[in-house]
Amino acid sequence: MTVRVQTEDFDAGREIAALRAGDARVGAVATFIGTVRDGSDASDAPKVSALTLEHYPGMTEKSLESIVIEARGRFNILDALVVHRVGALAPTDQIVLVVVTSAHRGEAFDACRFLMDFLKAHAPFWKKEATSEGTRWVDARTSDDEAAARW
Amino acid sequence: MTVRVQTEDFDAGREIAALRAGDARVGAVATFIGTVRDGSDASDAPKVSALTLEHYPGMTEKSLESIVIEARGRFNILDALVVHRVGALAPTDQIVLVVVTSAHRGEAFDACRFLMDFLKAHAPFWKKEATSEGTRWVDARTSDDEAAARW
Amino acid sequence: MPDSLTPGLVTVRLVYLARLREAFGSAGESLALSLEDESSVATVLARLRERGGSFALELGSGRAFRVAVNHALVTTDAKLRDGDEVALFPPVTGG
Amino acid sequence: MPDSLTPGLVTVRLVYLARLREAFGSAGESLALSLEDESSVATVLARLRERGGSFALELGSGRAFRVAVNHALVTTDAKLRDGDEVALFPPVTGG
Repeated sequence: MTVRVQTEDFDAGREIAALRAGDARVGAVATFIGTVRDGSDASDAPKVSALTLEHYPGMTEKSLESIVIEARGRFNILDALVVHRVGALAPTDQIVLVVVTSAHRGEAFDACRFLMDFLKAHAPFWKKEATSEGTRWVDARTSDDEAAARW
Repeated sequence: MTVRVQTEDFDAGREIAALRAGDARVGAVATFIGTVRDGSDASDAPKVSALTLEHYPGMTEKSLESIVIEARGRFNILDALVVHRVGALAPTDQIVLVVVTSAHRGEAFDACRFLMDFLKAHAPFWKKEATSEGTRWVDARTSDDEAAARW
Repeated sequence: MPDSLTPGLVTVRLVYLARLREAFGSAGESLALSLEDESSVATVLARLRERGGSFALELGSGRAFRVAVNHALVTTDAKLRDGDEVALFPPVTGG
Repeated sequence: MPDSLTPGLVTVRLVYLARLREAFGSAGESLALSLEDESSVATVLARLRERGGSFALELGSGRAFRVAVNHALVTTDAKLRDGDEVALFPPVTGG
């Protein structure tokens, strides 16, 4: 079980390969990657040109670790990895990676989704968008709290 | 939307990167990889030393394409990829890759899981395991039909 | 409407896959349905079961198998036309 | 049990993050709770609101914000001990 907060990009293929390497108990690997949208398709709002990810150093890793421990308690999984980037990002950049290995797909899917839902609702990250009209802090989505409350 | 049946291994990282390349509408990428378990942790059965994947050429691609079309109709997704290997495999080898891109994570997770559930229940592939005691065709799991019936 | 473009003559291509191919000792064969036969999957299955042996065993009641006609899954009441490809196979186990 | 290892003196480290850091024009500060104060998060919030301006606005009733003490999310009735780190921040938007 590993969590990392980093400014550098991640290589999803390499992370997946490392997490399941040599483990013949693994039959299922569920992966989620969150990426920066420019928002130009979704609304009349001006296009996002850049995104800054701020976090709360010290709390962030603890928060992610406690979410992974919670997932391990709820689901029969073999291993899990969470990588979250911070700092300056651009549209199409990768933001977050969650990888879960398990024997069967149901547990891998459930745990991966649980990790994302809890991360979205509880981990101390904040997004600030830059557009041609200036910068603004992204508002939290009620749907993210609802997604976490489902579990 | 792409489906492929192939004997060669796949590079999940490269496939994910290609599917979302340059598309700033994508905010979520859900990926599933199925891998060969040796079964040594799960039962008293002898350890699986090799797996042969047989399919029904001609029907396989059509079946996968119809499953992808069904997913596209049910979920608000941007793109999807299904790669399934056939032929001789060994424990820890990759069998199947499903990647789905969408604006938001809910649809990506749902579509990815739907694709796997339908592939497991409907796509014409058959596994034959080799152990120290000989070879045997893998029995279909009732849970796979139940998983597909949920949708 | 005729079930076949050549009325009265329906020859189908049978394909056996996976465990059924091994049990039957064959990857497939051509089967001509006679004039008095109804041209349906059920007719094909009845003709195969008449052979006894592994055909009667594997296609017997209570055995799980699937049928596809021209690469689409069907039920046993599906009608057949001349030249159809009829595949018989066990429940699938991919993924 | 005392709420503090140094009875009667509770100094906490406040941390302001994201939109709140910008609104307050500060990344944080030290705050000493006086002897007559109850040492809880609610007390800290009341002291900050008394300043008016962006503190009263951002921490006002009906405004969504979160509080963590020593890196764990808490509710406003959480008690504080000397040296605690109390972070105030908007609802999170990562992932």
